[in-house]
Amino acid sequence: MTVLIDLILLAMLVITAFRIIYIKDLFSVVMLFGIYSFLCAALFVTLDAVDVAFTEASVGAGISTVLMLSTIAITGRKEKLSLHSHTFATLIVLLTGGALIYGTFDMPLFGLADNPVHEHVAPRYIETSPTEIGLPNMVTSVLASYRGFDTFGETVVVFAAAIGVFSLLGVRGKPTELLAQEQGLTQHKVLRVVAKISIPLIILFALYVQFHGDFGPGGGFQAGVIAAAAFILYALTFSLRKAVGVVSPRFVKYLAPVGVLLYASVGLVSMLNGANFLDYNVLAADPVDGQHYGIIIIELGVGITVFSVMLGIFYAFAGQVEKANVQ
Amino acid sequence: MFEQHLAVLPVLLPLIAAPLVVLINKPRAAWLLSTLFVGACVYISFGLVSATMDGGALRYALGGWEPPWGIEMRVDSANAFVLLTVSVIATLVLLFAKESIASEVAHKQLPLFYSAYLLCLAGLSGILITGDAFNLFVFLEISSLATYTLVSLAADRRCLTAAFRYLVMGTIGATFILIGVGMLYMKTGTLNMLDLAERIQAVESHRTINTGLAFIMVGVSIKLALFPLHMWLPAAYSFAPSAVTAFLAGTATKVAIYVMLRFVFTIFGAGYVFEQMNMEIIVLVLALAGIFQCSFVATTQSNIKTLLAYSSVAQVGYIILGVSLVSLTGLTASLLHIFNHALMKAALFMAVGAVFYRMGSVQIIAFQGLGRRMPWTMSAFTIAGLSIIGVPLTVGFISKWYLVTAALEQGNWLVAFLVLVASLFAVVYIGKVIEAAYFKEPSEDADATKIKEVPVSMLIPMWLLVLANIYFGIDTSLTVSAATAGAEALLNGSSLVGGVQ
Amino acid sequence: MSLIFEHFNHWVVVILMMIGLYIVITANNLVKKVVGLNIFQSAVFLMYITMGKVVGGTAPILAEGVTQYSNPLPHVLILTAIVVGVATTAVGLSLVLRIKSAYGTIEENEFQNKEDVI
Amino acid sequence: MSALDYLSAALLLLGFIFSLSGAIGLFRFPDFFTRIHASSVTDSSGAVCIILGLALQTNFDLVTVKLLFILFFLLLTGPTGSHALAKSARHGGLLTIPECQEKAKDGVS
Repeated sequence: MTVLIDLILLAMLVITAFRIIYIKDLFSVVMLFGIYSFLCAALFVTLDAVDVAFTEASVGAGISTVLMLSTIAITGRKEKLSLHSHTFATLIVLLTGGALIYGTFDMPLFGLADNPVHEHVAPRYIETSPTEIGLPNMVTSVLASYRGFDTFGETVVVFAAAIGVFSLLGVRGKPTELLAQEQGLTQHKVLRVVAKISIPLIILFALYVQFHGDFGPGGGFQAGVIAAAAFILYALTFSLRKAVGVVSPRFVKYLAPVGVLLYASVGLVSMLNGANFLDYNVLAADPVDGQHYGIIIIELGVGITVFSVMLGIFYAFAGQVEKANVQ
Repeated sequence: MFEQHLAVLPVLLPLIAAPLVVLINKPRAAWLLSTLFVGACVYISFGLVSATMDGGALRYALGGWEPPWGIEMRVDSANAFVLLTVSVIATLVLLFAKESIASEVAHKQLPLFYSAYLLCLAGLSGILITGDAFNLFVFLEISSLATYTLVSLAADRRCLTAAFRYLVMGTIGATFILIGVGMLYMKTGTLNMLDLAERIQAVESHRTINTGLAFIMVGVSIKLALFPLHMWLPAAYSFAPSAVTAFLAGTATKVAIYVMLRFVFTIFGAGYVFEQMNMEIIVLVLALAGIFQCSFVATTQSNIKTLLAYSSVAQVGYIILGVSLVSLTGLTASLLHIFNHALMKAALFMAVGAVFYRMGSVQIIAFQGLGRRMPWTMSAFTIAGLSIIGVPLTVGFISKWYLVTAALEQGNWLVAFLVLVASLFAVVYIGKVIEAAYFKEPSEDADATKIKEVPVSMLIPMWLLVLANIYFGIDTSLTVSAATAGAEALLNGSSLVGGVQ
Repeated sequence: MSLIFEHFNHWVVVILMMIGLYIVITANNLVKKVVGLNIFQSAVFLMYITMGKVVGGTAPILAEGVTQYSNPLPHVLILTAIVVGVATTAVGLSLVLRIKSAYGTIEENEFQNKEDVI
Repeated sequence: MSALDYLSAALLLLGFIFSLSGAIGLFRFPDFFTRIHASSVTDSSGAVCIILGLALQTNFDLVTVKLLFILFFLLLTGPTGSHALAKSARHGGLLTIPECQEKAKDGVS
């Protein structure tokens, strides 16, 4: 049964992706991309990757789509005729695809429990992480402890993106400097009422995801994106000016490095206690407790950075849209 | 305590400094803090080089989890040597950048610039010292994102399209590497490099591994700008701020070359890549084609930054040529040239940056008559240029000497001959600039009274590099022994498993 | 027949990758190029998650009465990779916005003419 | 199968029919307003049926509560979304089919 769902989802993915090649209307392209991301997320669920599905849904279908929409709001929604040599592209694609297909014939078959992937490193995570780390969600254990340095790198990547976007588009100024023009969907009474009801719920959900990530799917990254989404919704329905009044871009800019530093400081405390960087065992008398403290703090660091960076990037893009509208 | 963490500090220091710089948000303080941290990295790299000189390796398990379950940092004489190169160049460029960047980037953006610079350095160091294939991808992306930002900060609008092209190519390259690593992981179940190396030997059917190798090689080749995948590089180098170009030319492609060496020699094994797959022929041909094509294009350029950028692609060809000879001498020549080329290209780009600082242009017309007006800058350019050509008593000569020796060792007269012929192109394109600087009258519209020598803070790092060019061209004991140790470490990848300190 | 089913996921992943790559190469519009990059990357994510699946296993969250879990390691890697992807997208799109304001167009064939030949 | 199972199956089937008819309506109806009508009404009712059907399959524990939360959220956002969409279309100057015909007639006469 799951195989059938799998096949249908895969077929839909291919159709969606294939359609994107030929559509020249960028709005449709972006919408189809959002659908593509959601399909990916659904597929990840059927493949047991709930954490990944969660992230893909909030990032691919959420943040990426919003950013793309704000971009085409400025750049226009039509792609003009392409003049590129399609034979060249086809040649490259066929060559690369051929190499990949050649590689697949030797690949371990789908879903067998004795594939090499499941044998060498992974069993330790599955068997001993619940006792070593003390968390039921193995993904969180691996993410935050065994491969905590990767996650530190990931947080830094997000921070690097913020540096890039801020330096390219600028951090938005203070609210008083903003254009007086009242934006937002003032006409949409229903939308505003519903947004008012749901925004607190979304923030509450973000906090749940943040602190419940040790036990179920979720964690700092997803929570940060969801919390940012609540403020983005606020900005969209009640005007950017009001949102900027609640969380100012300057604050966001200074919050982003704080999360990275929080993460790093956990590692530095481990170092001071004589252990290696990011070794949480030494954070408390009992190693399992230490792991737990460490993971909660670093997840908080991730959450803070992701929240502030996503919101900051949105402000930067929305500021550009506003500027374009005035001109 | 300090000793214990030696292997992780080169990544950690810039990673911690980058957010601090944003928090401080004052250009001068940001510069000071960056310089302090990067300088500390140089000190640590020296420590790492001396600690690994005897052929051993330092390993550092992050989070206290022993590999392959956790991520490890792993420093041997090969990456310690490249790490030293990178951190030295980073420090000198940072000294140079203080004046140079302030004139090219808006004052408000300076803290962001320094932060991106530190992130880039952290990413590059991370790529060098990590012992985990996926962690390498993460650091690759940190450095790439920071690089796109750095390139796009220039005032010239063309830097934007250059950065975008770089972003598209770079992302495709990184994703190719991700595909390759995924295929290796699929067949072996591990991500740790040493562990991978061991377990790849045990894999019986090779198709997936072959495909993984192909994807990793193509992905890395994009990153290191191997001909014909180099098209992003000239644009990015030409339009980035001067200091950024000097930094990238000295470090980014070098680190990518190291990644290729690490994958080829440590993970796949030279025997597999070169004997079973016969990669050395493809690589040799591409390297030679790149040397000739790009050297030729360089001679036709009138924008000196573009000229030097094409020259960089050609020099990458020399390095890859050394690798394709698959011998100890060839590999030593490659590692030597990684170091030596970083010295000369950083010096050249700094000199061009200095010219841009005064003249506001890097077209060849702007160089006319500068020999008298900016004597220090132009003499620095001349010496570093001679080094590129490979004149004796400079480091360029040493690299070429080892490269030709390696080719002759294998009786490969043709390659040795071609290397020497290609040097003639360098004579042409460097000579063009020198001729303009010393033997032509300044163009009339240039206001002669305004042109004077650049501030001392820009000259010092430039001349330190130039002096290093001469010093290491005369006294080669230090660099050659470090490069030989590195080459040995790479060639005997398996023996290092036991050589852990 | 079984070969087709066992490798079906891999082949679809290859097709998706190639569609993404094709869009990146042929798209004239820079936003569409970014979309293509995203499709390409998502396909790679799918490849990793596919190899982590164990038929009959469940999500790697400890539960009573479950003995077979899917492999958590690819999930962790892809979580990181997704974040890297969105970071690249954000920087790429801001570059697109700046290109629009500097050149007045984001169609590749239009602005390349104005650019100095590199 | 218990009575609850039958009930759940019936609800799931009903939900399926609603969703399918919505999808067909999306394709068959002539203009934007009729299409959004088809998709939004059936979407909400289909979601209610499916989630209730699923809730009956659980052991009435935390999962049920979570499902009900999802239902609440869907009921909140789904209709609001369609409403906002339709309203924006109206503000943007999109006309219904009768209005179009009338306009065309005015134009002729």
